[in-house]
Amino acid sequence: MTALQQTTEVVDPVPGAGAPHLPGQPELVQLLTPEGERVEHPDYALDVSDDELRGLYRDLALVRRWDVEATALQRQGELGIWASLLGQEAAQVGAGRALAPDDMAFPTYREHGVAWTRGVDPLHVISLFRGVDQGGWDPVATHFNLYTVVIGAQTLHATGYAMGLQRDGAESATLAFLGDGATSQGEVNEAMIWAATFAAPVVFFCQNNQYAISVPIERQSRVPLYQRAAGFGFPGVRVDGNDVLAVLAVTRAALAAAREGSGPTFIEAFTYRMGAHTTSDDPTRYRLASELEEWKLRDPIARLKAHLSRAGIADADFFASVDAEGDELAARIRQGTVEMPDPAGTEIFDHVYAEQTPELARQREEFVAYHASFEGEGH
Amino acid sequence: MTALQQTTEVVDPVPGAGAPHLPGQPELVQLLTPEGERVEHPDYALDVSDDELRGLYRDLALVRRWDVEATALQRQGELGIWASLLGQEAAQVGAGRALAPDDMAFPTYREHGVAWTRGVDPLHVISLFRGVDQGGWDPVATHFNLYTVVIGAQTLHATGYAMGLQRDGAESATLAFLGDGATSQGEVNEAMIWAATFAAPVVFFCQNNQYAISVPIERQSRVPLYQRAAGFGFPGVRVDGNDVLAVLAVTRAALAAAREGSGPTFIEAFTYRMGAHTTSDDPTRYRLASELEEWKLRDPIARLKAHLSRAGIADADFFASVDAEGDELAARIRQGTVEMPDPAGTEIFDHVYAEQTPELARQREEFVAYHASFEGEGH
Amino acid sequence: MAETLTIGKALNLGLRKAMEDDAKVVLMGEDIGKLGGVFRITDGLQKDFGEARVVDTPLAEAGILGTAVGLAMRGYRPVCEIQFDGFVFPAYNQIVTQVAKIHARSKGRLQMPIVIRIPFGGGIGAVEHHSESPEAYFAHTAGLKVVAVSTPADAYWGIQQAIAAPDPIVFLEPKRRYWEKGAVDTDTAPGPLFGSRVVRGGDDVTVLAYGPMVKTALQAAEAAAEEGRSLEVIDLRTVSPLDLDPVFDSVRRTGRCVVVHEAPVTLGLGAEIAARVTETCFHSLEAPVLRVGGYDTPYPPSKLEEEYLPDLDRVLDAVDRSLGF
Amino acid sequence: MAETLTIGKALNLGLRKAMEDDAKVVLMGEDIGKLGGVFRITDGLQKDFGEARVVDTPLAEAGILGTAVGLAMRGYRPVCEIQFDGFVFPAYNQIVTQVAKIHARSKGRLQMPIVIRIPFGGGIGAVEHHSESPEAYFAHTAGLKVVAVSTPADAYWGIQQAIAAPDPIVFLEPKRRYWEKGAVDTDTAPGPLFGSRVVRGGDDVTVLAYGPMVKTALQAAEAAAEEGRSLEVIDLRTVSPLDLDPVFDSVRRTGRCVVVHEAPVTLGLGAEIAARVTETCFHSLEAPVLRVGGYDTPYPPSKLEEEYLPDLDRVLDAVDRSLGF
Ligand SMILES: Cc1ncc(C[n+]2csc(CCOP(=O)(O)OP(=O)(O)O)c2C)c(N)n1
Ligand SMILES: Cc1ncc(C[n+]2csc(CCOP(=O)(O)OP(=O)(O)O)c2C)c(N)n1
Ligand SMILES: [Mg+2]
Ligand SMILES: [Mg+2]
Repeated sequence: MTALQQTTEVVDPVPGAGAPHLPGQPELVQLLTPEGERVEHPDYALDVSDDELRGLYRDLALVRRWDVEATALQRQGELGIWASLLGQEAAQVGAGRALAPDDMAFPTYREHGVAWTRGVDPLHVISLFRGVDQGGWDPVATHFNLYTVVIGAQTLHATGYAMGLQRDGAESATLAFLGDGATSQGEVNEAMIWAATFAAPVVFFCQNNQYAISVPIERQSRVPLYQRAAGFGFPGVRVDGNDVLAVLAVTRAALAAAREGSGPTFIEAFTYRMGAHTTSDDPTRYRLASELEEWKLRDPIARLKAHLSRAGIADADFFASVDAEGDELAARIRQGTVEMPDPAGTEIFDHVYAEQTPELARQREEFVAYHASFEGEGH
Repeated sequence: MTALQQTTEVVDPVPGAGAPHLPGQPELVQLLTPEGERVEHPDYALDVSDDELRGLYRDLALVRRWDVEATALQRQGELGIWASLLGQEAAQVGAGRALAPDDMAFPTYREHGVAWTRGVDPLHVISLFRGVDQGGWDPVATHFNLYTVVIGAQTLHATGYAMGLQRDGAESATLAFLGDGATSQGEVNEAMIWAATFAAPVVFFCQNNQYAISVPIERQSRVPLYQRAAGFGFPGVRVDGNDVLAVLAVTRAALAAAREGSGPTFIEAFTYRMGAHTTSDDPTRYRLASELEEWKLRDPIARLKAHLSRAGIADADFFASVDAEGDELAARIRQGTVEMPDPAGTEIFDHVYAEQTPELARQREEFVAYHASFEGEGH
Repeated sequence: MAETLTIGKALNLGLRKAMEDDAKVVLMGEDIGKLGGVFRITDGLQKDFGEARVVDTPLAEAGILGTAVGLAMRGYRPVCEIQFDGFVFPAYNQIVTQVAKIHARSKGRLQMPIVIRIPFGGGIGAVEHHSESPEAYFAHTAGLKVVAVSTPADAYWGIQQAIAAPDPIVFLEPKRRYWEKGAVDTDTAPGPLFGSRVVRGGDDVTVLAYGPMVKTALQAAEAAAEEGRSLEVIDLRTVSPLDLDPVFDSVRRTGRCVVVHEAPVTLGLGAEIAARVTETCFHSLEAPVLRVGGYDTPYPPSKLEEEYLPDLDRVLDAVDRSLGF
Repeated sequence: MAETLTIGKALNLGLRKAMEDDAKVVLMGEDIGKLGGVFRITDGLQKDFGEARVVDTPLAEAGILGTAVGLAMRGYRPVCEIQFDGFVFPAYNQIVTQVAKIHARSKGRLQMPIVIRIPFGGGIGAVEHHSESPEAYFAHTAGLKVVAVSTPADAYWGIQQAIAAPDPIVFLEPKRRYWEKGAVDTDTAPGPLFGSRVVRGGDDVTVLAYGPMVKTALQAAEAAAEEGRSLEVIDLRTVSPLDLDPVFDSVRRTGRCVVVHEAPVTLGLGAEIAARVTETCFHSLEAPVLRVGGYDTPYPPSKLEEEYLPDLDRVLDAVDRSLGF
């Protein structure tokens, strides 16, 4: 079964009762049950308008639509690879929507949902996976850093940027994304140590999607990940990562604390990677179908949909309009992808340095001359 | 004031009342007060004979004597540098004496006291600081690894060795030494993650001597270091590092737990570097004399001496005999140092590989021929 | 026995053989267990040898190499898989300051029989950090040895030879050639691990390559032959130590030499080889040693990798320039 | 104004000037605050500029470089001190995969004006890891620039030029020459950062060096002169990019070239220079470019460093060999 097929199954059904709660997790912050029921949490009140709720639904649905389209494009040979966020939409949209405009986000390679909330054009993300560039968006204008593929490296960048915010007296914070696997990297732990030492306004947002490619979370930690933070001297909290409201509330609170000078927070968004690690991966080698089935019942989009329907916040027309918007988005992504021009060969040389070196200028010239020598030869 | 002068002041006085306890540290394990009074701890009973107590005193005194002599040798130009353990004798001897013969210790560059307990010849440590070799002892025979100068790297070696012990079904453990500064290194945190994940029989023994060269502990952690371990899912304990009995008891317990398969423990031995970081350092630039004065009152050797005297376990003859032994040791170290032959130049080439490469063999030949060409020239 | 195997499968079988032969061999890496590695090189090994010998590690390369050091001290022979070339750098400190130096530090009392397997090089259409050629970093590091295989037979035998060797070895696997097939004689090794090999005789220009570029060099030789030019192709096989005696012999005959690798030219292996060949064959050279390699830039996005990577045409271009001197 | 300064003091004053000129300059490193660094290069700066601009960091080199990246993204100009050459490797991943690549990754939208100060080289009688010459690792890394100063004037001006430059620069300080004095004109820079310089004219052999070896090369030239041999000495000053035009000019005249550095010869800078000089000056060369460097071994214990390090005699020996061709 492809990720694409899984998706269609997952989005639609309104989850019944019987959707299992996450076992034995009293510490898990939840504001929306898997059945779509709104619950309160003593520490995390969330004031959210109906408009905002519909907006969150729209985000989730469009991001998934984008993801499905990208997976399809990869299957058809238009992308080299795609890292699907299937199942993690709520964690990403919740976190992204918690950001203030001047906050700066530092994604991994899977935060398409956060990119969406920062106004990054999906085609600028697609271009990376198509091999056209390393990400086509402007990280300064969007306040959304380029993707970082080396696991964990960006957590230090987020911490350093936060130290810059402190020096500027800016009332902003940074949001560093990382995976469960990333928590084992030395650099990630250093980032937490630095953040604690300097009380830097950075929030570490860890999507624990239960796997680092094939390796289950148990191999990275024998205690819940959110507990790591206490060892470094700052708060850690575990939130239901498939509950967009809880994620929004918890991330907002952590960012607010950071901006106020209370230092870092570690958020563990407990979620599940419903698709493969990337389109190159084959999850049947390392996990049981039953596990996926169980998690489908906690689907983040179905959950919000159920809530909106039951609470009368959105009706069939609304859902249909979002679907239609999704189709348009998908069409735009598809067309934009297949029409995306290849980069010029000279791009190889043009951005290595801010001040070009004579040697590289020479190599560029040779390159141009060499390729010109083939012209008319049918090469 | 040189480290040497400090020493003589510190060893002798029997600490009176008024020696300040460490402030606000209910969690600190102590079996001997700074005044030399034996106290009990609910979790750490220690069964120790009078013979053993005298033996520990002898260890502490001789190790300090060695250290003082090495500092003097450095001042006289016989050593390139010396990293003094002044003030940390109890932490090191207590930890070293907790090891079983087959346990393996992984020191930093300051664990001369542990080296002593492993039967390493002081001259084999001295040779490193003289620039003759990188440590002259046999790490396999002594079960004491060579010094590791790159901060923290050895903690991973200790963890890997412990994983080897597991595979061998050996009932042994490893003891990884590290400093307070080292806790900030990514590799050290990785070592703790690996140890936790694999329940490896390794004990992390951190001598928190309050400084990483000039940088105070507050820059490395805003909470007590022993709390770090809980974040990784294993126990952490803070012990009075100037109390050799407490260190012995706590380390023994942790090693026993490791051997029994309970996995790692992190021990923070709370102590103080009474000398300079090394003979190249000038601590007056970064810390107040008053701080040192306060810590002198917690001197680890004076403390045990007071206990032995008051409890009638050792008399003046005993102390005199240890002093005499110390003088002999110092004389042997001095003579051995000044008479230590320089290494042969060809040593440069002879141990790079187990299987020599043709290129390096060629370089060696050239080297020999080149130096031979000067012979008789007075070079 | 002669079998036809891909390089990937030959590595898999070679690892299996090494594990059967020596119970101290332990494989470590990310996703090497149930998944069998992202390239399936360790496929089936955890199932047959268990989790203690095929270890899915935490996601931490320094941890992989650092614990391998400890295991080696305890008498094990760790074989570490780095998932992609670009992810070896978190382990760099352990490799350069520990793995490479412990034998010398201990005056030979501690051996470090560690193999660091790295699928290296480009050409697979991957994203950033998945296509690099870091061999020069390791070849410049005393205490390490570095080999690069180019055929299934060398893969099968080379991995076994590397595991059996007493020194730490960076074992480079040409990832874009994993699926290429060739004959493997499983009874007899094709030669020692640290030896280069003339893989095609010729008289006009000596072309040197290793790993994925050997095939490219052979293709160039084929094409050149059609134009009446005779290239001698040498598969270096060992990157450190270099085995240049066959190269010197060849260059003394041809008077011309071209070195090909994917790594950036500046301070790539071609630099060292050019320096040594020139020093040794100075009076035989009719042209300077020319280098064909990656440009001095980060590895580009995959749509540009064909332009970046040396190919048949760029090798022939260098051959022309050499002959033009 | 002309002053006589040590290299160490010149660096200290240069840093101070840079901090005065640009409030975005932030120094980061271990023990650089109250202690002023183990070599006192940052002496007094924390006192005058405060803890926010002279940051005593946690003991974590990856952290230093990784947070520097973030600070640079926020518009700061971090100047990172690595305490000793041998301790740069924990930061290697950040340097090679991030610092060096972010400008290209972002197509120039993100600049990385980071200076990585490293006291490098041997000769101070230190223990392991305190005497290394890691420059080739960085010079092989596209996206970085690498300079090595050899005089107080270059130290004073070079550090300011490096801080003002938009690209990441590994700034190598010849630690054993920190205490050597020279004249510094604090009004006029002695030249651009990325330029080599003929420091002694000569006709017989061209000798190239950088950092601590410049003095050694000059001593050799002095000694050679007494025997009637005229060496031209060029201080390369910039290791990446190399500025070889003056070298080519010189070698075309002398026909002979010797490169000197402390780093191991194999894949050291000498390899690249030999390759380029040979390629460019092939028909002028009367001898192969010869290299004098450290042996291909770990840096030895200090009692052996005199034997390990290139000195006047080894340079002269290479000059003799060059002239013997
Ligand atoms: C330093 C490094 N090592 C290895 C890899 C290869 N790799 C890519 S993704 C991945 C797993 C990441 O797991 P996790 O942090 O949980 O994030 P997720 O993919 O689940 O979102 C690995 C090992 C890498 N990108 N970087
Ligand atoms: C990776 C690395 N960085 C820097 C250094 C330089 N250095 C040597 S000792 C030291 C401080 C170590 O402090 P700590 O871990 O507390 O141990 P202590 O010296 O106090 O025993 C530093 C920074 C080093 N040896 N290794
Ligand atoms: Mg994950
Ligand atoms: Mg300390």
